[in-house]
Amino acid sequence: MSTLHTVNKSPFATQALVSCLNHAKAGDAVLMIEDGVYGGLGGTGLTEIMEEFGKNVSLYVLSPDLAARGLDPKRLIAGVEGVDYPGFVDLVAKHDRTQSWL
Amino acid sequence: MSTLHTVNKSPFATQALVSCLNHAKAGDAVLMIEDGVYGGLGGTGLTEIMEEFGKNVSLYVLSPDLAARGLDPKRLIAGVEGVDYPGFVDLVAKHDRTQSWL
Amino acid sequence: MKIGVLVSEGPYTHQAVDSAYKFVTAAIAAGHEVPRVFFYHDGVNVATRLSVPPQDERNIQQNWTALAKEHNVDLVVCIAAAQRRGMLDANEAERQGKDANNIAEGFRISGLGQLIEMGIQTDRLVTFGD
Amino acid sequence: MKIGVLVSEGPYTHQAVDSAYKFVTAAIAAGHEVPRVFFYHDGVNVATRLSVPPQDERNIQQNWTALAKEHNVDLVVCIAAAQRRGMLDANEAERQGKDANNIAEGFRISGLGQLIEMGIQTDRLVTFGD
Amino acid sequence: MSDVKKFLYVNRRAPYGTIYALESLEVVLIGAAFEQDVSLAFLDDGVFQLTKGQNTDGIGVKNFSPTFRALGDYDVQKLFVERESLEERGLSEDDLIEVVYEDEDDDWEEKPAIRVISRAEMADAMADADVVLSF
Amino acid sequence: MSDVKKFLYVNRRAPYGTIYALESLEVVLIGAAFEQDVSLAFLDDGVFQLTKGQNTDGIGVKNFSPTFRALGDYDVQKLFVERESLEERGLSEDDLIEVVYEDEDDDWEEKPAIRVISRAEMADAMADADVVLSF
Repeated sequence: MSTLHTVNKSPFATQALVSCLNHAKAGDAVLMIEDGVYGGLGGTGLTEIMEEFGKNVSLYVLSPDLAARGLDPKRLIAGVEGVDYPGFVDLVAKHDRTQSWL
Repeated sequence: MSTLHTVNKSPFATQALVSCLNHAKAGDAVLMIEDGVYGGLGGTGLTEIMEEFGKNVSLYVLSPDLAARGLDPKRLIAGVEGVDYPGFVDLVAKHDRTQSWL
Repeated sequence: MKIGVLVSEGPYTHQAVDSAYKFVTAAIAAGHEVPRVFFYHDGVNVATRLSVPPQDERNIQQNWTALAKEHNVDLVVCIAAAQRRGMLDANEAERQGKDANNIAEGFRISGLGQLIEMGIQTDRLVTFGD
Repeated sequence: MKIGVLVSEGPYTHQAVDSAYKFVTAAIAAGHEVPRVFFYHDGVNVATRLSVPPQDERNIQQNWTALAKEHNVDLVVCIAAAQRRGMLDANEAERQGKDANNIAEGFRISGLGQLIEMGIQTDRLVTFGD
Repeated sequence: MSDVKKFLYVNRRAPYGTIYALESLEVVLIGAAFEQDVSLAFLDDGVFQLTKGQNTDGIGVKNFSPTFRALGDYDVQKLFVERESLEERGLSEDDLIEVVYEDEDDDWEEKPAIRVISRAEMADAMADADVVLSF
Repeated sequence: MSDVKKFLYVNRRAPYGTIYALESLEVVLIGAAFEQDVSLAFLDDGVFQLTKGQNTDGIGVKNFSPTFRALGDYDVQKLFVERESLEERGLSEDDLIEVVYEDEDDDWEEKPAIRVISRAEMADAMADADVVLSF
């Protein structure tokens, strides 16, 4: 049993991503969508904490949202994987429940 | 010349209050309204930083918003003053411009 | 798999409803069933047929109406949230004594029970909001 | 003193428009002039005459309409923001080929120039948003 | 899949600044009729929804805080409140309203519905749900 | 009060997730006709509005980033971008689009409109404005 968490807020603007990560369990997945994709950026004050969480939780960004915002996938923290909408759907199906951190 | 800044977000949810305080100048006033009133609460991780900013900037909360949220004025950080809507209007008139941190 | 979708924000202002549309389209293309999309909070505003977006922008309401028709998706607008925000169909307008209505084809107004029922009857529930 | 007010969020969902109403009422009571309130972004949704809030809640649109009438406040709804969100008056509905309109008495639809003009002609501008 | 699903209503936002808290409660009240297993979670700013002494006379918005006290009558028995969220906000359980329910398995004794739990326990409660509704 | 006021448009939000960035730009374009002294401020997540290479094909939302480049034609000459906000987000000036205007006082030479400034200078720019519009 595992959960897909979605986060659609910038971690520089709100606490949603941090709160999500603080409640995610080993084996869960966190998908960052919309303004949430900024959470996948490397070279920020959050990078270290994200890498730490990434050891237990699978981290994803929605690639179309990343591209919309002009961010090259090369900027992503190591271990953060890009998925498209079909990949989003697969993640929903694969995990037992989806929880949105609004 | 001085500015009245208004903040209507909880400092536990967003970065608006911190960003406002980082841009306020000595002699400015910061009025916390709506969910912003939580910024006036003492005994939190933010209390110390608020007390520090309070040395240069006048800090206010909108009392009707504080009462709505069930918070006793005794909970406010020392130096944070409650004002009602007429007080809000006076602050707008007294300062040269109003800037909203949304 | 049956996937239910909850949309909590209004059109154009938040990306939520655009993300939901893309997600539902992809889910159906992948062979899943999306029996219902429930519009709550400002999400009810998606259902207005009176919007006139700029010509070079997407028409959110029309996209949903077309999707619902093509794939038999039940688009439910919460009645309580809709009443607060001025979203009415012809029946509701008459019942409330209002002189106009604004709900587009393909959307229907119903109660919050439809949201709970969606939670019970689907395998997954995905929320798009703010 | 002349104070202009900008409202950026819709009714019931955000407290912003309630705060704006309280503020404008207090400003006028204190002897200031509030010549105009400009509704932008989801703020345009405040102007709908079709809302039916629960009986034990405030009626936001009616409060503004009454305030405008009593104190001669110009309530301006941004036309570009309103078109996206499905807010139309009778003229706009006819021009756009829509079969209904929903703007309440006391509100008028106009351009963003009215916001800039308000900034130029008032001594203070206060924004209520999200 | 069993006939009864575990519904978890997650409340992370403060009251009155936005309508989410109120409209979340409206779903809970309607949902109570469906005889599912219902829990409410209050974390982050959501804990502010349960503060005592709310008085909205000065803001012209309806005070819906008394409605929480009626939840027991709707057979809603589990309101989980996260301890860390309270502490970060300078609050304790004493600052919260009381919500009780009558326990039919214990001679209808009145019991508190609010349970202050740790962040780890909150994560467990989330992972235990079949359907998570976020407000 | 002079005939010309200093208007400052403050942009603190990322593009696309919400409409504020686009609708802010629409105000700037209309406002340009009023011959006021116009400045735009980008800080916090607002700096993300100016990133190069935005491609919205995959999300079905219009890409309005090219419109920024047209600002010079509207005689908007001051786009202040906060250095600290860029750095906190792992960005530098090289990641931003170019916006130029023609300087009528310098033989119509093309000059960059984007000026990366410190947080303290941003505070000064805010304190210098007559009218602050926040998006």
